[in-house]
Amino acid sequence: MENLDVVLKKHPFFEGMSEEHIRFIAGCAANEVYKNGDYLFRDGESADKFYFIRHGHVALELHAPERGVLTIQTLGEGDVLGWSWLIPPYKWHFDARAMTLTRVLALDGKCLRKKCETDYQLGYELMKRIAHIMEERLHATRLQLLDMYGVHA
Amino acid sequence: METLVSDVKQELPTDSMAVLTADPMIPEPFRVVQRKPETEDTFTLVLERAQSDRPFEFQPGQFNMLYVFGVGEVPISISGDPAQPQRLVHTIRAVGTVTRAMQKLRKGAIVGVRGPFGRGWPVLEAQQQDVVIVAGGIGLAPLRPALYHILRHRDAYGRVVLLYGARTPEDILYIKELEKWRGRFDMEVKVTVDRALGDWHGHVGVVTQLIPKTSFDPQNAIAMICGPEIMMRFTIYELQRSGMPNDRIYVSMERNMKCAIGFCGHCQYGPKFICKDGPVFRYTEIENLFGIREI
Amino acid sequence: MSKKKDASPQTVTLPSNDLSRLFQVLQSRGYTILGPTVRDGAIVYDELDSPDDLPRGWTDEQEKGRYRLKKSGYGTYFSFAVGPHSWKQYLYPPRVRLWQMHKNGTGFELNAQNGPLKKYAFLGVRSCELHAIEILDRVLLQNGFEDPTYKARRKEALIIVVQCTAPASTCFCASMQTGPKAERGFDLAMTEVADGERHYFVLQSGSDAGREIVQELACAAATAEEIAAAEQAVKAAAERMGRTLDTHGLQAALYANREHPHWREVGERCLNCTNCTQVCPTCFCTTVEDITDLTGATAERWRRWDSCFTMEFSYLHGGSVRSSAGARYRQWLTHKLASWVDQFGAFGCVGCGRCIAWCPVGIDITEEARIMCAETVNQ
Amino acid sequence: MKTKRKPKLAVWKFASCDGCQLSLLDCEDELLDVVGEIDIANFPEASRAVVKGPYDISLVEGSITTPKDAERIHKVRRASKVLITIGACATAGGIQALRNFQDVDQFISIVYASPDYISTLNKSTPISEHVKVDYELRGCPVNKYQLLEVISAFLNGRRPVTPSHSVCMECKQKGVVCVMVAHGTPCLGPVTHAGCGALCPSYARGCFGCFGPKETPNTHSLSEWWQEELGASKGDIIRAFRGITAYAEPFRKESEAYELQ
Repeated sequence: MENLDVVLKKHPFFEGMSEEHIRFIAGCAANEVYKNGDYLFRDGESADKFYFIRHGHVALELHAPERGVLTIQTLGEGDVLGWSWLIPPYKWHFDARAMTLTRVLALDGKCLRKKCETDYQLGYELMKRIAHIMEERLHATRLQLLDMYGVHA
Repeated sequence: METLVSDVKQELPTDSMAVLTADPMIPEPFRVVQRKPETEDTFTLVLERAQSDRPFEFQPGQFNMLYVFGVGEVPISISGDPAQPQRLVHTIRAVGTVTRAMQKLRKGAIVGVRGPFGRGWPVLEAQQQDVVIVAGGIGLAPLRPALYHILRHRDAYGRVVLLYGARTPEDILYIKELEKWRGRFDMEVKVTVDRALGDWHGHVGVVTQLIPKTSFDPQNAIAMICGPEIMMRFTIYELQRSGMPNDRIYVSMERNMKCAIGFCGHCQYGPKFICKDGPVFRYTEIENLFGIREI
Repeated sequence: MSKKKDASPQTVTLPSNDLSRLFQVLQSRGYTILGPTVRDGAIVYDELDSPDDLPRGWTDEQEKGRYRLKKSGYGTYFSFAVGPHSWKQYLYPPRVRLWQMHKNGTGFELNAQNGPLKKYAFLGVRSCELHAIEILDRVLLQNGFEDPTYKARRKEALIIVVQCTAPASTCFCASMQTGPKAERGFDLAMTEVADGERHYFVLQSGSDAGREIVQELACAAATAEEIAAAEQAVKAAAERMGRTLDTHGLQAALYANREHPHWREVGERCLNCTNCTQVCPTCFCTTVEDITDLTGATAERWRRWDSCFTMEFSYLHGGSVRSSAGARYRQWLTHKLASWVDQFGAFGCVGCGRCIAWCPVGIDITEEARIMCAETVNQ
Repeated sequence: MKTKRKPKLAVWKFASCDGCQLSLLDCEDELLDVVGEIDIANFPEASRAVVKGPYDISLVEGSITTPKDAERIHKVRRASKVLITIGACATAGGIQALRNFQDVDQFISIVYASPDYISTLNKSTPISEHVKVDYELRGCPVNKYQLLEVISAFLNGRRPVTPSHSVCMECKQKGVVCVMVAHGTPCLGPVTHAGCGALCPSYARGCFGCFGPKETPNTHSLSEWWQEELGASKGDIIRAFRGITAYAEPFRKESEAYELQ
C-alpha cells in the first residue's frame, strides 16, 4: 500500500505545499471505504473529518419533509468533501451518501485543528486552499440558483 | 483516417442560400409526420415537404423559421440528422404563443418552413481534433446534428466529449440517445442536473463543473457550446481555465429574429447579424461584445 | 433606375419657364412624378401634376427639434433642404403585405400577389438622399439576399437629382462625404440657377433613360458660364453646412466607449419615440405582423417599419435585451456611425440632418457623437 | 368541424359613456362575421337578451366607481374564461378619474341636491385594480379594427397585434407632418400608446393621449421641452396630462410633479 503522504502529495488540493506540512497532515489521515448507499456522514452529526475522494461518487443530500430527499450536489474522484470540521460548532449540515463503492482518504478534523492552532503557517495554507474550494462551490451554487434553463417568460 | 475533409464537404451544402426559393419570406408547407413529447414542455416535430420530396439539406447548427397558420412564426434550430434530409426535425420548447400552438399540432397538420438559415457548427474545422460539446437545457437540440455528423464520421475526429446540463432529471432531452451514446466506447458522455431528488443516480451540479473532470487536449480541441448566455459565459471561463484558447471555442447565440436574412435588423449583436453571421460564432468574433450589458 | 453606360453626358439648359415640359415628357413616358410639395407646414414628398405643385417661393428653417416653413422671397423652386419625408417611403414602404394565404383542407395556399407597380420618377432627389438609396441598395440587394419589394420598386424608379443649393443648419453631408453635389448614380441631375434676371436649370444626364429625356426636351447645350454658375451654386452650399461631424476614428472611438456614462444621460432625454429612425432615409429595420380574419381561414403577413427604440425590437424570452433608453440610443447611434461600416462598408448616416430636426426634444446626433468620442473612458 | 360550439362573448358595462361598445357596433361590415363566429351572449348596447355564463370572452367597458360595481366585477371575472378590458375607463379609470385628484364629497355636495342618495367611491379605478385582466385594449374610444384584431387573435389563439410603441410611429408611417416640430404645438404623441392611427396629428392637432402611456414613456423629458422650447406653463402641462387617461401612473405622476412645484 502507498504511503498516505504520497497519496496526499498527488492530490491537486496539496499542490505546492511543503513536504513537511504534507507529512505533518498525513499523520491525521486514514483510508476509508464505503459501500453503495453507506453514509459518510449525516446531517447534525459532529463534523470531525475532512475527505478526499479517491474513487467513486458521493451525493450531498438534504431531507426536506414535504419533498423527500434532495440531492444538492454530487462529488467524484479528485473532489474534496467537508469543511464543517473547521468551523464551529463542528456539525454536518448535509448527508453524504456513497452512490457507488467509494474510497476516500479521511483526515481527522480534531487532529488537523490542533495542528493548525500550533502551526499558523500550516493553518493559513490550509485555509487558503479550503477558501478556494468554497469559492468554487459558492460559484456553482449561484449558477444552480439562477435556474438557467428555467422559463423566464 | 478514412473520412477526409473533401468527402465530408460533399455531404454538406456549402452555400445554404443557393437552395432558397425566389422570395425568402414565403413559407413552404411541410407536413407533420410525427410529434414526440420529450419533456413536459418540450417536444420534437418531424416534418416532410408537403408538395415535393426534394431533400431538405442543411448544415448542423442552422435554423429554420417555422410558421403556424394564423398564429405566427418563430426561429427554431434544426435538431435532426443532416444525413437524413428527408426528415426535417425540430425540438421545440413551448414557451410562447406560437410554440404552444405547435405543441398542439397533430400528425398531418401543415406548418410553414423558411430556411435553412445561418452559419452552423465548425464540423469541418474540428476534424482531426478533439471535440468538446457543452450543452445546457434545450441547447442540446441545435448540437445534435453536429453530434450525428461527427459520430457518422467518427474516424475523422479525436476524442469526442459531450457534457450536458439540465434543470432536473425530468428535463433531460433525448434520454435514449444519451444512453446509447454513453454506451459507446469512443465517446465520453456526462450528464448533470441542477437539482434532483434522491432517486437520481447521476451527477448533480452545474455543467461547468464537469469540464475539469473531462479529458481532452485543450490545445488540440474544438469546443461547441449552446445554452443560455449565462451558462455559455461560465462554460467559456472553465474552458479557458483548462487551457483552451479562445479561437477554439464556438458558441451559438440567440436574439430576436423576424426575417432570418439580415433585413429586419432585430437580431443585431454589435455589428453581427445573428441570423446570417451566426447563430454559431467563433468566440473570438464576439468576445468584445460578450460581457456588454444590453448590447 | 436604368442601366448606366459610359456614354458621354449631355449638359443642356432648361429655362425655368419650360419646367412644365420636363413634367410632360416624364408623364408621356408613363411616369408618375413624385417630388417636393408644401403640405401641413412642411415640404413633403407627394405625387406632382405640374411645376405648380412644387414649393416655389418657399424655404425652410431648421434647428434641433424645430422646422419652420418660410417664404423665401425668391421665385426659385428648390431653395430648401430635406423635409420629414424620404424616398425610403416609396422604395421600402412603411407597410407592405408580404403574402396572403388561404387555408385549404389541412394545408394552405398562397393567394395572388399584389398588383403591378407604378412607374415612378423621383424629382428633386438630393445628393444625401441618393447616397441613402445607394446604402439601401447595399442592405437590400447586395447582402446575400434580395428583397423583392425593394428590387421591383428600385428598378422602376427614375432618379432626377436636383443639386442642393440650400442646406439647412441641421445638414452635415459635407462631413459624411455624401454631398452636396451628386456625382453619379442618377438618371438626370439638375441645378437650379437664379442669376439676377435669368432663372434656369442646368441639366445633365447620367443614364440612357436620362439621355433620352434630355434629347426629347431638345434644349440648347449649356454654355460654359451657365455650367460655371451651376457649379458655383452647389459649391457655395458646401460652405453653408450648418453642422459638421468629424468621422476620423469615429468607429473605433464609439466601439471603445460603449460604457460611456453619457449614454445614460442621453437616455434621460430620449423619448424613445422612434422619430429619428422613421425619418432616417437609411434606417431599414422592419418587423412582421401575422394576422388572420375572424374565421381564421385567411392569414396574412405584413411587414412594417420598426425601430430599435421599441421594447419589442429586442424582445427575447420574456424581456427586452435593451430595456434602458440609453442602451437603445447607443444601439442606434453606434449602428449608424460604427457597426454599419462593418456590416455594409459605409456609414449608415448621410448627414441629411432629419433626425436632428424631427427629434421632438432636439437630440443632435453630431453633438452626441462628439461627446461620446471626446475621450475614451477607461473601464 | 361546423359542429364545434361557438365561443360565447359577453360585453359588460361599468362607469363609461358606451363609446367602446359602440365601436363594436360600428364594425358594420365585419359584425356579420363576428356573429358568424361567436355567440354574443350579453351585449347591452345591441340586445337585451342575456345568455347565461360562463363566457369564453368578456369585454369589459368602464371603470369601477361605486361599491356595487366593485362587487359586480368579481362576478364577471368568475363567469369569464378570458377577460379583456376595452377603453380608457376600464384600463386607466377614464376621464372620471379626474375626481381622484380632488375631494369627492365636496363635488357631491356642490352638484347634487340630495347628496345622501349618492353612493360612490372616492376614486374611479381601472378594472385591473380589482380583478385579474387577461388583456387590456387601449383607447377612448377603442379603435374598432384593434377590437376586431383582439377578438380575432383570441379566437385564433395568437397574440394580438396592438403594439405599445408611440403614436409618433403611426404619424411617421402615415406621412403626417409632426405638429410639435413643424408648428410648435405641444403633443402627447411621443409618450402615448399607438392605436388611434395618429388621429389628432392628422388634423394638425396635438395628441391628447387617449390611448394612455406607451411602453417606457419619458414624460419628464417631453414636458421639460414644452416648458423650455414651446413656452408651455405649468398649468398647461398639468392640463395636458390630466386628460382622458389622467390616472394612468406615468401621466398621473407627471401632472403631480408639476402640481408640487
